[in-house]
Amino acid sequence: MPKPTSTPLISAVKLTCIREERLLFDELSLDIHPGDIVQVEGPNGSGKTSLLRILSGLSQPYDGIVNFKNQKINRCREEFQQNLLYLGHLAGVKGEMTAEENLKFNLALHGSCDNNSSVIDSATKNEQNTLAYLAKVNLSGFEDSLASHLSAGQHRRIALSRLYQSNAPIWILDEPFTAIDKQGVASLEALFTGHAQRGGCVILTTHQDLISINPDQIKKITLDYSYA
Amino acid sequence: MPKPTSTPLISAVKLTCIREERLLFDELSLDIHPGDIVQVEGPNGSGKTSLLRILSGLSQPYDGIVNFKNQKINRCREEFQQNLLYLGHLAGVKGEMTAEENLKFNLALHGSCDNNSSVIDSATKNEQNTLAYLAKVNLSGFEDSLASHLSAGQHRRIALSRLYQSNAPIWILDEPFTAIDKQGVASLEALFTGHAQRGGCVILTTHQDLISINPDQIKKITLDYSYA
Amino acid sequence: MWKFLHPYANPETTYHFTNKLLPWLTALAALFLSIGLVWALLFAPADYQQGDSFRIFYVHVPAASLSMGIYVSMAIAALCSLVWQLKLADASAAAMAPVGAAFTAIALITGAAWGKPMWGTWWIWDARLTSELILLFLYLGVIALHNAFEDKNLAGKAAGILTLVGVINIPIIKYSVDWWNTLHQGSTVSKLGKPSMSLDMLWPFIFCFIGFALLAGVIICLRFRNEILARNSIRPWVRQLVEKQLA
Amino acid sequence: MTEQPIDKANTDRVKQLSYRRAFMLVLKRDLTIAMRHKDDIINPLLFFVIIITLFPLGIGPEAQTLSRIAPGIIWVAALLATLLSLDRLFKSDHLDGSLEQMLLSPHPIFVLVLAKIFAHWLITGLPLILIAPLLAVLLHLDENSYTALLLTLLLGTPVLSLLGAVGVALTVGIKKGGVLLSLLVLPLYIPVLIFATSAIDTAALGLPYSGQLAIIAALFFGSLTLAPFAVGAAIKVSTN
Amino acid sequence: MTEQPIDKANTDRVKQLSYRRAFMLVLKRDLTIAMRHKDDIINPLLFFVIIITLFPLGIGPEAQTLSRIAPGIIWVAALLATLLSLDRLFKSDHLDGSLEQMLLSPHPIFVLVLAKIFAHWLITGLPLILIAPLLAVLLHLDENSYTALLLTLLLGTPVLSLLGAVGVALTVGIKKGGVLLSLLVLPLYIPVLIFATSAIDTAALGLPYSGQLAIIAALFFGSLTLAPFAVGAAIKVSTN
Ligand code: HEM
Ligand SMILES: Nc1ncnc2c1ncn2[C@@H]1O[C@H](COP(=O)(O)OP(=O)(O)OP(=O)(O)O)[C@@H](O)[C@H]1O
Ligand SMILES: Nc1ncnc2c1ncn2[C@@H]1O[C@H](COP(=O)(O)OP(=O)(O)OP(=O)(O)O)[C@@H](O)[C@H]1O
Ligand SMILES: [Mg+2]
Ligand SMILES: [Mg+2]
Repeated sequence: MPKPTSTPLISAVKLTCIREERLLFDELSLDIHPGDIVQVEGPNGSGKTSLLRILSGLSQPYDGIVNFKNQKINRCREEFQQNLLYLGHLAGVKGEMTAEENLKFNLALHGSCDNNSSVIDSATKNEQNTLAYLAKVNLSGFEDSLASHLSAGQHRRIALSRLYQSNAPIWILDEPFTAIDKQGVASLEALFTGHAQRGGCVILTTHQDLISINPDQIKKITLDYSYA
Repeated sequence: MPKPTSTPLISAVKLTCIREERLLFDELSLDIHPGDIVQVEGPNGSGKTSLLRILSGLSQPYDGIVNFKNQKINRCREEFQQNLLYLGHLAGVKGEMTAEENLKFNLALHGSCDNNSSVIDSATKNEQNTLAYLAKVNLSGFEDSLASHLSAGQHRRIALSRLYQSNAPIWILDEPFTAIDKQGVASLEALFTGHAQRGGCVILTTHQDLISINPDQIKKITLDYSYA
Repeated sequence: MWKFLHPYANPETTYHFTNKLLPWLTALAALFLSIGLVWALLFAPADYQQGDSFRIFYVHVPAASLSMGIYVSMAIAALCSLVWQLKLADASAAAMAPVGAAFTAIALITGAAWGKPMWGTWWIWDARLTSELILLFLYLGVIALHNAFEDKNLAGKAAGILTLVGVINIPIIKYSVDWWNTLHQGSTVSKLGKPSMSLDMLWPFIFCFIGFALLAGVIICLRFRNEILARNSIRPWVRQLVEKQLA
Repeated sequence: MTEQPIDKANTDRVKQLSYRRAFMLVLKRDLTIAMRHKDDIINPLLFFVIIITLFPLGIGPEAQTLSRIAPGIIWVAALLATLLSLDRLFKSDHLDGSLEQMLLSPHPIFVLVLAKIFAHWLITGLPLILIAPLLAVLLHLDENSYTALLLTLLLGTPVLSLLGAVGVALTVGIKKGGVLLSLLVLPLYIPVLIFATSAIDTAALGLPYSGQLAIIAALFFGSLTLAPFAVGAAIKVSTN
Repeated sequence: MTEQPIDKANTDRVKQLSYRRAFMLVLKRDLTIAMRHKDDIINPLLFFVIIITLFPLGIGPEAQTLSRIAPGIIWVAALLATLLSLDRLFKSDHLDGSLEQMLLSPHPIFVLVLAKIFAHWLITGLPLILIAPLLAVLLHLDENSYTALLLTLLLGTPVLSLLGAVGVALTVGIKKGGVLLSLLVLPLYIPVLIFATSAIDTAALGLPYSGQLAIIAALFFGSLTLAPFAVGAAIKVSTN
């Protein structure tokens, strides 16, 4: 149930991004409210990744401001990061650890908590949950495989499994479907819809069309910097 | 004009692949003729990459033989490699070199030759060609950018530009569309059709559907090892 | 209290300010240096022990002091840029590094040249000499880091962090002669109130010193302007400036 | 359902995950990875041993010369062994995106960084200290100097890890930062080297060396408090 | 249109692309990359300089001791500088898939590998030789030894690059092979070290050192003929 009049979760004010003397976008402003699914579109090199990294605070824009609930993200970094889940081109999965260890670390690093919002403290419960999340991304049976011994898609699935437990309202996902098979894509899309319904927002880039999400629900931002 | 009765370019005889005690495929035999477009399908972790690496001679199968024109590839490695173009999950593009330098090196390493099959010797002509190939993958204007300063898709485009000049009949491509925008995917598909018509063969994996290629023309190999 | 600095946080204002400053600075530097060097090299008395080779002193000591002084200024600039996000402070630190490295090299070379007649060897592993050499390495590291990043803003921040971490070497260089018994001269010039040097040697030295400091200022100022332009090449005012130059 | 329940949960959770837990979490992870590759522990050690054995080969076997230069060699070797193991600290985390994720985690980056540095010291510094006495025998180190050697190593190797971390953090975003790293880090290591070897030499003469030791301790506490912040800032720059 | 024209073209082309051209191609590429990062050339050099300055700091300033151990220090430093620059050889090519592509190219791998090794020597070995005399002055090396130092470096550093390449090729597939590499390579370097320093020491006494020089030359030619093949084989294993 998106509420257009609510405070925007993220708003960008007059963002300008310059890379190697190429102006990627100029004075880009946008408001992202709870319930939004925003797809950033544009051809290769149009600045989608750059925009997403700026929104998540990983890079600084050449000019402009990013706000989290009307506050500059530089001012409330900690709070912002508690509310943010960013997955980039790189998966952030360690090849030397098993799938399960990777997931466990990720959950703990970003603070894991189950759905009825009580904090999990008991290790055993945590364990069960980890396995459940791995099952959700179809990695049951691979818990104890080193991540470097997994296929390209399985490797990314470890990172994606964080989506299934996350309570952060803001999801920023840079090409989350890379190397994921069709069935995987479908369940991710379902997940996004659910997240939006629960009052979160999803900002993503992808070169594939979103199939099972209602097109009316998707806000598109097109970066039309045309190369050459 | 595929000729089903010609000698197969690549044939695999009873390939078996075992990874970490999981049987990925067993006694897989296939013949790939000039004019074939073969799509290897299967969910994440089903062994597509493993199969492609075995076919290209980069890994050894647990059991079975790969033939190039009815000769074991281990026996005629040099000739086989002259006829092969393999692009894997990794792009093989050096971040420290510019797009143009990368392409030039790739062309020269694999022996560049223009379409009327006369060897190019003059450096100037080579130069022009390089720019032309970069233009084909929409990288004009980025010739002098370091590859590490390109976007994910542009980075892969450098590797893919080799397809536009290659005379190798066998193309083995592992998820060539990763990070490529829609327009790029369309022109790659056109390229595959053209290559097949000129008597080459394409073996590829992708989780997206091939849109503009006639479905009758695509041979599908499905690896159905289902996980867990 | 810092309000008066505010306009200079704007690159354009600062650029025009350096424009006005440069001619004065250059003139002063030329004046002091010519007086100081002529006095020092031609008229000041030769040392009773060391003879004319003592005249290296007038170059060596200013260079050595400036090598440290510039580093400290660089560190202060780095601190400002890291704490208050002053992009201009970054630019000034970037402008200073090579100049500081040059003075360090001069101090080393003149020191070595002086060492041959005085100590009979070009180089000894004396504490002060060594720490001056380390200072050179630090400068080179900062410069290398500046060059390693393509993005000038990032380069500035990275180099700034390194500069601050390296500050620890400065007291070591400064006080090494006091802490260790070394061959190198202890404080002669700066003993407060009562310099252990005759006045007809001290005065030319002071002129040389100020002259070299101003020279450093001029070079840094020139480099600073270039840094500002390079970092703002997209801004309209830089474009206009270039067009004016071309026209 | 609005965003309320989600927010509430977040703030609760974070209060519970104290600094200490974040620290232990990262420490455990890094140690697990090191254990997985046992080489990570054995190799710096063997490298240390090999360098030390190279010198008698290059210089000749006379006991007197060797014992004269033993403190210098051991310390230079410790320094180089640490240097070579430094890129383990952040490089691979940067390449696979984990570093980015740590930056985005709700924990202050200096805690995570401190845990990584501590893990690094446990993996490389500690084993060096344990094997040093043996190598000292091989180099005929003066008998009075053993305590001094151990004490300087105990206080000095953490400094090497801490300062080294600053260097790695600065160069981690740069392709082939490997040798640039040495250029940045070695000048920072030199004070440790000078005071440590001077302490050992002084001990060999039977004189008190608490002055040098105090300086190394000062370096240790100074870098312990400052380095994590410098590293945090440097990582933010490198992943920009 | 069948596959015929394509095939024909391939065989023609390959005949023309002789070994020499493949060699020059790879050489030029590697030098371009090094030039792009001028650091690649400057840094091993600075590293060499820094190591050499570390020793007087660790050991003390006495000219006599220093001149006694100068050959050993210079050679150990050359060895370590080479070692640290080794991972440039194949690591990044492996990580980004270039190595795979080289294996799949129609040229014999040993030619490509030889070109890479030669480029590595030009980038790291040669500058060391050029700066060595200066450092020898700093260490008060005996004046008789300068020629011997230069000759041993000239013959010895290529051996370091060649043998080092074997080590890198073997470890390139292993994550964090850095320190393992040193383990594999340093023992191979020891003969060079021993004969080189012995040659310089002998020269300092004014005696002829052609015997040691001949041995180093033999090591050079031996590794020049064998190493490229070993490296080729090792790379095939590593990329499997
Ligand atoms: C490469 C060799 C040398 C280096 C790196 C070096 C370095 C330095 C440094 C860093 C200073 C400190 C400047 C200051 O405190 O502001 C200095 C001062 C000085 N040096 Fe040298 N020096 C070298 C050789 C020499 C030699 C051979 C002599 C003469 C025997 C000499 C005489 C002096 C004197 C008289 C001072 C002024 C001391 C004072 O008043 O504080 N130096 N040098
Ligand atoms: N280096 C390796 N060592 C051991 N096992 C591996 C290795 N690489 C892959 N595997 C295993 O082999 C199986 C198949 O992997 P492969 O990469 O061939 O899958 P894929 O079909 O290409 O999947 P994707 O669509 O995700 O790319 C996986 O289950 C994986 O666990
Ligand atoms: N590290 C960098 N340094 C300099 N320029 C860069 C860097 N990364 C990207 N760029 C430039 O910024 C532009 C936008 O890159 P970005 O990665 O944001 O594109 P993208 O829209 O994500 O493309 P893709 O669909 O290929 O992922 C590109 O033209 C690229 O050349
Ligand atoms: Mg992108
Ligand atoms: Mg795959």
